[in-house]
Amino acid sequence: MIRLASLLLILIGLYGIFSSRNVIKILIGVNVMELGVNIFIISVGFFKGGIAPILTADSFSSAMKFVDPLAQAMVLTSIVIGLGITALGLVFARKIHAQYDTYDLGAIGGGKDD
Amino acid sequence: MNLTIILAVTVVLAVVSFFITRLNKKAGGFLTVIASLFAFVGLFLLKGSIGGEFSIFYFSFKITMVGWYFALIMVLAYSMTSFFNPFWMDKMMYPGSYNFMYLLSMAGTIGMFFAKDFITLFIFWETVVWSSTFIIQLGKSRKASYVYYVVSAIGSMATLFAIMMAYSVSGTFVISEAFAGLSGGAAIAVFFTFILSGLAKIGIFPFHVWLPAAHGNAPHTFSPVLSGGLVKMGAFIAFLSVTAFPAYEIFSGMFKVMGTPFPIYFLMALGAISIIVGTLMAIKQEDAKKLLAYSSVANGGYILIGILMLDQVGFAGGMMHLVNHAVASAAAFLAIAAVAYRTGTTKMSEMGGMIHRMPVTYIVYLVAIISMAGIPPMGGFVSKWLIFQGLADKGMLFLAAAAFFGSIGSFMYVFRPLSAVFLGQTFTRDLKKKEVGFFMMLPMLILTALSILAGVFPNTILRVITEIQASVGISPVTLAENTIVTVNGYLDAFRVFIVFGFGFTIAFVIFIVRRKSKKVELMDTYTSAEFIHTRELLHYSSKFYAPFERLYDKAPDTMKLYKKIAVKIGELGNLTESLFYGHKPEKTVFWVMITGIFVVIIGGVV
Amino acid sequence: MNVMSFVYGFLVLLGVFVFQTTLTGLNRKVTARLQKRYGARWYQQFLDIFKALRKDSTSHGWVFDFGVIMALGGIMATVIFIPVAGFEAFPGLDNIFVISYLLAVGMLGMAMSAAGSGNPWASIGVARALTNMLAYDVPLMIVIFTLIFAFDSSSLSEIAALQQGMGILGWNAFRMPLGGIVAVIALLGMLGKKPFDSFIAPTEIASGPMVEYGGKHLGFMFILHEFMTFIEVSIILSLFFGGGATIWEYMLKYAVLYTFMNIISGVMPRFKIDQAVKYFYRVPLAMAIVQGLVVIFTGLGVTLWF
Amino acid sequence: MVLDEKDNRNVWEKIGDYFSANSIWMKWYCTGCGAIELPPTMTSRYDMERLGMGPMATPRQADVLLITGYLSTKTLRRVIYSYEQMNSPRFIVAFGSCTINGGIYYDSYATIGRLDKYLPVDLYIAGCMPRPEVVMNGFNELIKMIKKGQAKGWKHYQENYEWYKKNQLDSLGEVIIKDEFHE
Amino acid sequence: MINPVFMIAIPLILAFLSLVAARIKKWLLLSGVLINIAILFFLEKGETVIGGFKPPFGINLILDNYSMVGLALAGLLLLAGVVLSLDKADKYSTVLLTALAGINGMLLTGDLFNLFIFMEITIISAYILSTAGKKPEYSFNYLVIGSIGSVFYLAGLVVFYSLTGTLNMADLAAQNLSMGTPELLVPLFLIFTAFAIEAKLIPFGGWVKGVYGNSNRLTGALFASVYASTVLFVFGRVFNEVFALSGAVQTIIVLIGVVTFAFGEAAAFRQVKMRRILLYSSIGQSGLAAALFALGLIFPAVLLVISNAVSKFIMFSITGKLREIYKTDDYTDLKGVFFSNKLTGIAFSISAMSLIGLPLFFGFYAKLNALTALFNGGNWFIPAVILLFAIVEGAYFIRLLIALWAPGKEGEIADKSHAVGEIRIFNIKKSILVFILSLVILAAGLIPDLAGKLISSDSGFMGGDGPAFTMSQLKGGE
Repeated sequence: MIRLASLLLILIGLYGIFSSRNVIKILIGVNVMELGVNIFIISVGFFKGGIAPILTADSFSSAMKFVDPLAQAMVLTSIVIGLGITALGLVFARKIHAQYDTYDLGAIGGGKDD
Repeated sequence: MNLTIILAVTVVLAVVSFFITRLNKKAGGFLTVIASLFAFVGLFLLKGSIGGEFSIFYFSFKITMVGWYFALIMVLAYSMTSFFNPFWMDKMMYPGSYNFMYLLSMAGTIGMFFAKDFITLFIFWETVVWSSTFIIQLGKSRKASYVYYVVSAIGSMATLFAIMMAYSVSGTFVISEAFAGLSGGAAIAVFFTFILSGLAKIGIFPFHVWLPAAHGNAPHTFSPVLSGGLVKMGAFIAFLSVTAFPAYEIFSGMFKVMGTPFPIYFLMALGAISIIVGTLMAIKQEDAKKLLAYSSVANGGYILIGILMLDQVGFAGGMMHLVNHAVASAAAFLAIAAVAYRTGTTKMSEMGGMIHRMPVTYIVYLVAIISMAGIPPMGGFVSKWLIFQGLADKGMLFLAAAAFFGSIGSFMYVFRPLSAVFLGQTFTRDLKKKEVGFFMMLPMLILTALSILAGVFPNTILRVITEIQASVGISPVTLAENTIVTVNGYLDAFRVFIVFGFGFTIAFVIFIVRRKSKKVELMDTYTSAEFIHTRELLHYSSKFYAPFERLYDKAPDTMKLYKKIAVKIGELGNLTESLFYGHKPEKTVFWVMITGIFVVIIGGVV
Repeated sequence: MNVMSFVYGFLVLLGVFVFQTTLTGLNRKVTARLQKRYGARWYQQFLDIFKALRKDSTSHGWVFDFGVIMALGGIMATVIFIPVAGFEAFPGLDNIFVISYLLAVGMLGMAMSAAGSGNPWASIGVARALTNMLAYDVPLMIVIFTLIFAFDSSSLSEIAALQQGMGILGWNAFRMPLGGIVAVIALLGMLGKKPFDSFIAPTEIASGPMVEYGGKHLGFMFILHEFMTFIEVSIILSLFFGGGATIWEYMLKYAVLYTFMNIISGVMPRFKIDQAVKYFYRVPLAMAIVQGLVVIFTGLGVTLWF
Repeated sequence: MVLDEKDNRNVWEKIGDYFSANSIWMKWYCTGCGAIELPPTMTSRYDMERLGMGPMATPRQADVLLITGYLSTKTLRRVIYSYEQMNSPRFIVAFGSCTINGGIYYDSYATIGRLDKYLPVDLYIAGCMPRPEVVMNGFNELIKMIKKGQAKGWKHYQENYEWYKKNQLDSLGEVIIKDEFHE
Repeated sequence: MINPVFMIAIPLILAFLSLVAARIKKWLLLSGVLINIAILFFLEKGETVIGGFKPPFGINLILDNYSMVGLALAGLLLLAGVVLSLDKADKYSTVLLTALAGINGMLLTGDLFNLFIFMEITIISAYILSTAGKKPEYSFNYLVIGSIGSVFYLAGLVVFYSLTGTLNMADLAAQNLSMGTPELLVPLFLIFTAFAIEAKLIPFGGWVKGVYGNSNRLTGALFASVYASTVLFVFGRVFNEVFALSGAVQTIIVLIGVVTFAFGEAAAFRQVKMRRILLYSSIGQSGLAAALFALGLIFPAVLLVISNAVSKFIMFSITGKLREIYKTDDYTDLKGVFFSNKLTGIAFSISAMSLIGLPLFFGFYAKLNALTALFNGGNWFIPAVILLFAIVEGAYFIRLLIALWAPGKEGEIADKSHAVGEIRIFNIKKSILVFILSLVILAAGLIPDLAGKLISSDSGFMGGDGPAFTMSQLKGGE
């Protein structure tokens, strides 16, 4: 279920990028995709009834109930990278706006190579 | 003499000449003369070591009779033309690199003919191609150089494909063994792709487009090499494709036309077409060099037909035509170059009556065209005679018809520059022009002498060819002392020459005993009593064969085919650009999704 | 090859000149009779030639002279190679290709000299003559090629000899009728007779290549024309009409063939040069190819029909 | 211009004159109506080829320059030009009264009244127009003259070249060309 | 022996330093790339474990022959690029140093997730470098497409992780997953998409035109040489060592590579702007290299990547500089520009001819190896396509060279009076540097066997075949 949701999110994100020409909206689409994939990663590591993978005395016995810590680590990294990319994307969006006075990629019209 | 030394010296001198030219242009030009003459002499002395095998670096060489024969022709063209180099240095944009490329391409041709394996051959071949491409661009047209490269590339890429394909079967690149074990469809594919570079280089239809462009627009000092020399590289490939690739044996089970397997006959038919196309196009050219270029197309057809026959007579004719055409064509191009040196143009409508200013050049050109048109007593006659005999022997009617057409048509086109450039009225501009200097005259005279010698004593050359024929395992052409014997008759070129001399003497005696004629000025001609004072107006040179040209002026241009292909490739490029590239991510997303769906479907199917 | 060969060669030249010039003179009479005229004297052609040789001449530079000499020399050499009733001054050199290409030396010399005169009409005439040559030679050469293939020989005398002794039906003209017709039509073109004489159109281009010739140059041209006629008619005669077993038979056949050509020519109008090319590349070329294919693939005509 | 002079030709010249007399090739210079009489002379009724006569395309090939019709200052220049292109021995036959004295245009400023001031005329054929019979008769006379070596206008022209040239120049003036083809 | 981790650590440290000490960042950059080269040859071969966890649990760096070649190529070209365009590189010191760390990491790492991180570092640096083109919409486009790639990569990665429980390359390879199965097709495709986007394969590399087409002499050269070759190297490792391709998926990837080659060359054919010619040529070349990698022909592919990287570096540098001087890169406006810049011109020509695959240059050896290897594999269709489009490639490059060397009207001989300007493209030192780089191509082409040996130490990469073709085999005549 959660995997389907994540897949849906990825597809929504893709659709957002595909259908929108507004820079900000496209960025949102990218973010939605990232969200989707992050959820997907989590869903791989997670199973019902799993506990946090922290080594404590009472959890030692039920090691099998840990959720996968690696997936969470990956998600953390992925979120950070996603943040970086979003930030950079916003910078580019600002630049586009500064240069063309619009956020609409369609209005820029491709811009001739100099 | 050692081939290593020849190659090393020419390559080193090539580099040296590059730097010397930067110091002194003329000196660099003279260095090419020295280097190419050295190579010529060296190659001539190399005859003793035929059969030897050795390697330099990773290149492996084998000195064969046929390689020696080809290389000698090639270097002859190079060395004779090099005499013109010093006088053209000032007109070159890059004299240094011209000299460098000139010698480098010469070294390339030498190496190519002696290659033992196909990779060596190919490396030298391509070296010649690119170095000559960079020479041609210095001439009158950049486009010509481009066309030259593209057509050459079509050929050489196809040949590389064939070499590789043969290698995958036989596991070796050695020329004599590489084609072993081919059969069926692979054999046909290899045969046609392999010979493609030969066809492209000889200028066989539909690859002939580069000859008029490149010959006509190359620097005047390189056109003779192109026509007299580089074109013959293609003949070498054609030779290999019937000997090293034993086409007659491999295709022996195939459908045959007049005893010749169909693939070979097909190529011969292409040769015949190029004879016709070359002749017709040559007739209507307005530029002397382009005209000669088309004549090379036609003569290439003869060479191809001759070599592909691989029999006793026709093959000998084809091989001998190599020499004759090389000598004649180089001489003709040099003569035109000499005229261009004085007048600065090669357009036939802008010249006239140069015979009165440059008589020696005229004689050179005259002998050259007599040989080219195949009229006795010059060399071209003997080789064409042999080819005709070979064709008649096999009964190849249509090829023969094309050959006759080309032969008689050649009278028409070779006469045009003779009439337009050398005969007729001298233009006012050219009245004070002088003959070229002795240094430039020398190579032209040598080539003229060779042309005549080849016609009077053809057996000197034919003896070499008999050895080649023996080496590829066909019965050599029968030679008596001065006579060439074929099934259908024999030819004694020496006696023909003597009788011709006899007739000429009688005519001369009659002429000389009659009263001396009054010499009048050239403008004093019959003009229906009209006074014409403009020399240029009294010279008939442009649209010489207008009534005849009209009959085929709507014929399609082969160049259009290439242009069309180029346009198609460009359209594919346009499509690529517009489909996949842009500044919006949506295109990529779209394609990613399409591909993804496609992959999922594939996955479902699998 | 010895001295006698040259003497014979010279005699052949002399004989051919006398014979052909007389025949030309007679044919002028024939043409005149066609036009209901009395016509010139039979020896008028000699008078014309010698008068021309007698006169002063003008020269337009050395190539003008040299070309004339080269033309006559080449043509004379060709005449020497022509086998007359099996007789050859230089045996074994009567190869068709040698003869037809040596003929070209003469033509080239003439063309060169004419163009060397500096007169544009001469150049136009030469251009037409060469075009004409391209027109008639291809069909003719195909037929000749067929003959060589059929008889395995390219020797004129051998091919002529092969046709003899079988009566009139042994002639190639009858064994290969299409080829024979082509040969006769091509002969008209070779001789420059009407309808294929546009290259010497006198009023249009002032007699074309001959425009600047006067005096001995013109005389040379006349002699050359006689020799050339002899060569051309002889080739066709030997190849298609069996040559001649004796010299008399040869001369008789020759005279008949030549006169026949002349009579055809006498009632013909003139083709423009492009019309001539079109004509030759339609009818005779097709006929020649059909003939060639028949001979090569069926062998009909190599032997007698019956 | 039949003059009774001693015949001092050698034997070769006599033979040559015999050939010349029996093979007369003409260049017709036709400016007036005279040319109309020549086709009948050529064709089957009179057939000039019997005598070895015939028209030729260019002056280089011709022996006789046949001038039919009147000459003006404009055409005379052409005639002289043509005559000088002919090869010796060469003869001039003036044909019809226009050529001889200007005919009905005798009083025009532009008509040449006396041709032999400018060129050596060997034979005049009078008449307006001379009929073919007269033409044939005249040429018979010319043949006889040539045979006897009496038609030597060309020699006269050579010997008195300056005189002729002076007359020509006086009448026609030197040509200074000035048109689009010349400076 | 130096621990390979310094290859990543040193540039990163220097990158941080360059933020702090902005005044000397130029020198930091220079020293960074120099140290990178210097320690390259003293690196410890084999596996290096990071952080004490043994693989497959921890992250490890692998320095084998293959990554060594990649490191050397990227490092040297980066050094050359920085030296050649120090004025421009100055501004991007931090970015470049980070990129260096990322590139080294990509080439060294033995873990797929780690690879993801390094790839992101590298790509983000590329995003930033692409802004040098002053066309933010293209940078943005690149960023979005790149992010899609990252997302796909991550998604695909996770599927594999869930299936095998490991992300270590060696460990994954040891699992012997059957790549032909439909279940794996989709995740494999997701990973492939990520690489394909970076490797500019059609139809994924939609960002290339804008980014390469607006690059300057620094960024163009780096994109086309350093970045492109790194991605291809990693592509080769991932799709040979980690996922051994076979069956339908291999066919698809090879097909995509070949189509990219053909379409790219065709698109380059109709261009008149030099940067566009070069960019489409780059697309074509990387398509070919990808196809070869996918077929498992690593050695020829590596040769191709190297030859392409060096050539493209030279050509992009010169083109970028030409654009700076003449404000255009339309070669029809730059006719005869090499007349007064012979040394640079020769370097450009040698690079172009090597790319076409003309003999005497290194590209020929690469092409020959590729063809031989393909034919040995019984494949004749791809060689045919390669050779067919090599004609097209030759056509546009030769046309370009002719225009740049020989100006003049049609119908008149080439004349310097038609040449554009007499401005020197590079000053003498830089010309010599470029020239020497091109001489490397020439020298490697003249003694290809030695060059090949230098690259692969006589054996292939990652257990693959060595050279399919050597010149010395001619002499032996085997």
